Amino acid sequence: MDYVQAIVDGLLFGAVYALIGIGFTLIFGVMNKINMAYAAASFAGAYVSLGIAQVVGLSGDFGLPPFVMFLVSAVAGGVFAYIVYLICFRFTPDHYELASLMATIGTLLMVDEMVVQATNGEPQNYPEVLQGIFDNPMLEFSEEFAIRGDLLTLFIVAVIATLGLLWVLFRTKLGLATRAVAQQRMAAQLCGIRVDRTNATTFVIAGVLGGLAGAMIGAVVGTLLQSLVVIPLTIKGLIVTVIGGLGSIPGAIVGGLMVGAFENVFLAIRGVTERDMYVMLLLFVFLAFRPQGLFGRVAVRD
Amino acid sequence: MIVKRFYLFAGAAAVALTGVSGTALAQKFDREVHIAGFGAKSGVVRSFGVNTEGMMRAAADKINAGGGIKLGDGKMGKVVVTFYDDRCRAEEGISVIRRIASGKFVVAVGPTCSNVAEPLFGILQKTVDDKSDSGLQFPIFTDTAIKGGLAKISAWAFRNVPNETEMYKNLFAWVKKKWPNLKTVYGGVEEDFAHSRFTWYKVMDKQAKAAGFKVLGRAKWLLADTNFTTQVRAMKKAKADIISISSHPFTLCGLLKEMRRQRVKYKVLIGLTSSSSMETLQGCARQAKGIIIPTSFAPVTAAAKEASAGGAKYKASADLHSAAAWENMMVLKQVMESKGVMAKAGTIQADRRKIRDGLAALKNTQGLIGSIKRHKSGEATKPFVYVHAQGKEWKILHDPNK
Amino acid sequence: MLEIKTLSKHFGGVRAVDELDFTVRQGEIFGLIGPNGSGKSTTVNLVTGIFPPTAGEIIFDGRDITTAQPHVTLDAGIARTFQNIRLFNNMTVWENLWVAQNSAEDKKATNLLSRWMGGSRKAKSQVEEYLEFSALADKRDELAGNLAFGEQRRLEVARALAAKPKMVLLDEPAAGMNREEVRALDERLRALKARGITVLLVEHVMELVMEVTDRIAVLNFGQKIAEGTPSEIQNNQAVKDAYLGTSGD
Amino acid sequence: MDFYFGMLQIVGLHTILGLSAYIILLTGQVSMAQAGFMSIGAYIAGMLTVLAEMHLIPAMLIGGVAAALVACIVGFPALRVKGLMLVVATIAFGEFIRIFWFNFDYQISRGGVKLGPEGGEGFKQIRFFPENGWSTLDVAIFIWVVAGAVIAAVWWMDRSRAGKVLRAVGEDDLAAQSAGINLTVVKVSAFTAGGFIAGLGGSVYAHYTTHIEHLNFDIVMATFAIIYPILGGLSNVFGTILAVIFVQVFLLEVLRPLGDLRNLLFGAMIIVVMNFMPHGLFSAQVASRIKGVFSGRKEGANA
Repeated sequence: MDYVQAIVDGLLFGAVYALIGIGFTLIFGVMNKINMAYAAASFAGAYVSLGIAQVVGLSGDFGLPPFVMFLVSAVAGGVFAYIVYLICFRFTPDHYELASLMATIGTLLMVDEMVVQATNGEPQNYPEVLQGIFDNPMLEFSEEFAIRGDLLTLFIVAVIATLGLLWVLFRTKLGLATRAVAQQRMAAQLCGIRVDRTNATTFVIAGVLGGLAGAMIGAVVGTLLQSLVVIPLTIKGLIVTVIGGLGSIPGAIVGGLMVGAFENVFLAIRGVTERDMYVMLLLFVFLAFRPQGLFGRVAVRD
Repeated sequence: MIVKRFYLFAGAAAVALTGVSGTALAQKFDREVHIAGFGAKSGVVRSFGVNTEGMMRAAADKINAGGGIKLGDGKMGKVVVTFYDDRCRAEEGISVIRRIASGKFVVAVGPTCSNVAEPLFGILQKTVDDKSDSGLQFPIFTDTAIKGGLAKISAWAFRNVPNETEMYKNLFAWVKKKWPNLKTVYGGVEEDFAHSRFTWYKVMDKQAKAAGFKVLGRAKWLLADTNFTTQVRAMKKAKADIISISSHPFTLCGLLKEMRRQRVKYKVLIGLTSSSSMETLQGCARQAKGIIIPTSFAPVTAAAKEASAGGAKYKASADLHSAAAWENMMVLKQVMESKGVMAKAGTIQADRRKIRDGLAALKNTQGLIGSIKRHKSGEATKPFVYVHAQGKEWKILHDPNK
Repeated sequence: MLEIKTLSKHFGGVRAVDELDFTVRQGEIFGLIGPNGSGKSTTVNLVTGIFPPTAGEIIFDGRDITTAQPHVTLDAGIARTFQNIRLFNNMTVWENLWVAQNSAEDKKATNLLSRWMGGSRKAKSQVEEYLEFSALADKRDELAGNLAFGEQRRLEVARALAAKPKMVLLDEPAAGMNREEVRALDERLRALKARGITVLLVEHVMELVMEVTDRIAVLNFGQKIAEGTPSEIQNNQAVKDAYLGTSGD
Repeated sequence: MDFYFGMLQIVGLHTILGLSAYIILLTGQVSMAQAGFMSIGAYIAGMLTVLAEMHLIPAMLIGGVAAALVACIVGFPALRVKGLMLVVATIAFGEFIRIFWFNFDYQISRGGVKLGPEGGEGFKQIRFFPENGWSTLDVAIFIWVVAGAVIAAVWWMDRSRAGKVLRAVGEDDLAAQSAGINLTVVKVSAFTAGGFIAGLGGSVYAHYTTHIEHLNFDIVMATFAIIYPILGGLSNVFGTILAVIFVQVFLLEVLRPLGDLRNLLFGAMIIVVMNFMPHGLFSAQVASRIKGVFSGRKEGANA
């Protein structure tokens, strides 16, 4: 029963990794590049929503209703993502992927330091709005088995957000253009699709998702602490992306949940100090035996 | 083109630099006594550096307002504080201390991180007058880096940090006496931070056992963890009377929240000295209610209140770490005056030696909440009180000295 | 010299090359033609080991190189050029040739250390000869990326030569060239033949193919539809249909 | 004066670190595992001088070789993944090594004092330099002898055919392979050489700081390793050295009085350089121009 509990806890928390992984994979799918600043910018979105909440809702326990906070965070996430696109991708050379990689690392460091400056590096309380949905923060099924209500909510919202994303990608014209650019950049260009604009849109979509994720993580954890959390989350997000298959959204989701469950089981078995070592090993197993990941395409000819 | 751009950039920086260092000498003082502070003013633990710097400046203001430091030749010296950022990285800390040692500074107060202090003390000369040891000869008087036993690394290193072994020894004995029917302890430790890890394994665990408690186990997590479900589940199963947590406020709050969610029952909750800060109360006042922490600072005396108010002017909050910076400045004034520091350009190495010897010779110093005993090793035993979280503030629970 | 036996390559459901057979004889210039997407470049990539075939065999000089990696096929004596020129653009012309001296013969002539350091003096002097051959002697210190298009094509052929191949595979060397440049290419191809190097020429420019090749194989949809001398091919109905696009239906 | 010698030491150490990434970058691979390789050298050399009481120089060489061996093993799977996948794989590998040291406990007791690495608390008292009476200047000279040797070796390698082979692979690995270059040998060699240099650097680093712990070798250190050669441009070793001087001396030390703003500047600078000079401050074009000035030749029409 212990391990079942560990797996379920891990799966639920894995939704966080999945959300971050989707952001990486979306951008990778369209631009074939990594945006290392993704998680940082997403959390910055959550900080903006917190800042607004602190200014607007001075009295009591934050005056803003939860969905407004999430909305603000999502919008801010989108704006930040667009800025990241401008400073790291729009004007760096297309064929030289190192340039945008380094620029996003620079952005990651800078965003991090900006948040440190704004908050003195101290953790900021984020209203635990998701907990309010359930009377009891834990859904206890038995003495042995219980689920965190807010994590379950996060999980459900993550699933809904992902379905929404898939709908955008597969049922709208915008999504069509995005997929066209992802698959055949040149051909898409010839069909009159403006690649720059599509890229920017993808960034904004990923950023909106990231802002939402940042706010939800804040709400679940109860605190925002950029400089400690973002780099580990970025690493996990990248691992999830690779395990799921670069560019594959279902892959990022399954990969995220899988990594979440896997690490929690190893936490239970081997303890926290070794936990991440096994996550890395899982990645190496994938790289060795299935480098294209769970749902990745096999390399096709150019 | 590129070269030209580079010159422009360098030129701008040079201008910025000269602007920073050119401070005018006030009329009534004859010379300046330069004291360096250093610590993390960027990165995760920026608040440490901000608080230490503020308290040092406030203390310098107080000293200067009282006429400054009386130098060896009867002239008066003005205390000038310069603070350097080391980002809590060992390498940068070493550069900073080398920079300070090559400058006009007679002594340094810092660093704020134990993981910087350890390598830093390592590059100092181990024993005085050991010609074969080429380590740096520069006195450091640490205020914040608290991990146990560091000052014995070098004879040039002194610390005015609470002795956690004493504190927890005392605390566990007191708990045993006060609630004699409590038998068991469950620990919690943030594994990857030098201080919290040391304090669990080398202090809390040992002292709890020494006081006659049975340690049932410990929950472990990392500084960047946000999910504690599995750890808390094990903690709940153990059903310990006392839960003793060695971690910083960031994860302390996460853990306490999870404990509340899972309705972990306990009789007494004990925390790490560093958690007796405002961050804990801001983060999780409700969940932390009643947590008992020994601390070497609380605004209980007039002197302590004055220091708090002084620091507030520089946006620094006085806590058990930064209050020590204030105390250090006062101790340094006393040492410099008694040893007759000259603060002239040519006497700098001699001044440093005088300060080191002065610090080493001290048996007792006056702290903000009582008398501090100084040890040969360079460590101190500071008076402490037990505080517990009540609503939005820390209240004194018990004063072991009374 | 080069025997292709029932060679197939499938990409997912696409049969890029489908049970292909042909043989290139020693010393000849063999043309491989076909409409766009007929599998010519895939064939070159299979022969040079860029990817392994789905089925079939490739025998070169009596040696089975079906699954050999590119550097092994080069070791066996096959060098190549690329359809979209792939030079080392940030290296000079001379350096481009210097790094390409990886023939089995060169490897044998010097020990590992001196090969990594710079190769033998003789090998270096041969670089000069390839420069002469490709009329690039005066550009030797130019970065390859800064060369004109025609020069880059010539440099690619020179780089192939630097590996002392028994056979070169030229993937559309005349693409984008004007009439005059094509004529110069024609001459250089004959010069290659004169040196005893077998040539497999994949080409679109019919003039050149018909002029210079000894024999030709024609591909369509990954299959060979004809093989023969230039004049035979010119009169082949299936080839005409393929090029006019009638056989596809 | 000590301060300047200390600066020299830091610049030397980071130059070694930067060059270890430089060699691997030449083959077009981005290794974010350099901090990990460095930690192997650091821990092993530290254990040899502290626990086995060996002299630093053999300890350093052994540390370098150990790091090279591990790097060589990493090099093989690294062949299977390219480009950005390799970035992720090497980040993961670097973290793996770091977490290994986090869990690594091996202490012996000597004269009542426990020595050796102690898991999360790190490895303290690596005091070879002060115990043997080396002054700051001596240490600076020693570091620069090592750094100088590394610079000379990499510079010489860069000019030799080996350097061109690495560059050929970096520019177009398919073309390089088709020109007869064995990618496995070249890429794995580059990783091994990079690992050896990082291991050397780490060995000296451990003795420089006297106390190491797993957090010293985190992703920030790994980022530094690749930032130097990329900022400096990959045209030759001097770009990397210039970048180290720029970052360590100017950005970190000269600007230290700016305090908290430095790190903002650091991030901003990377972004600016990557936008305006994506091939580094000292790119192939600039390098060939400078070369032209020195050899008195006129610039080529296209240069």
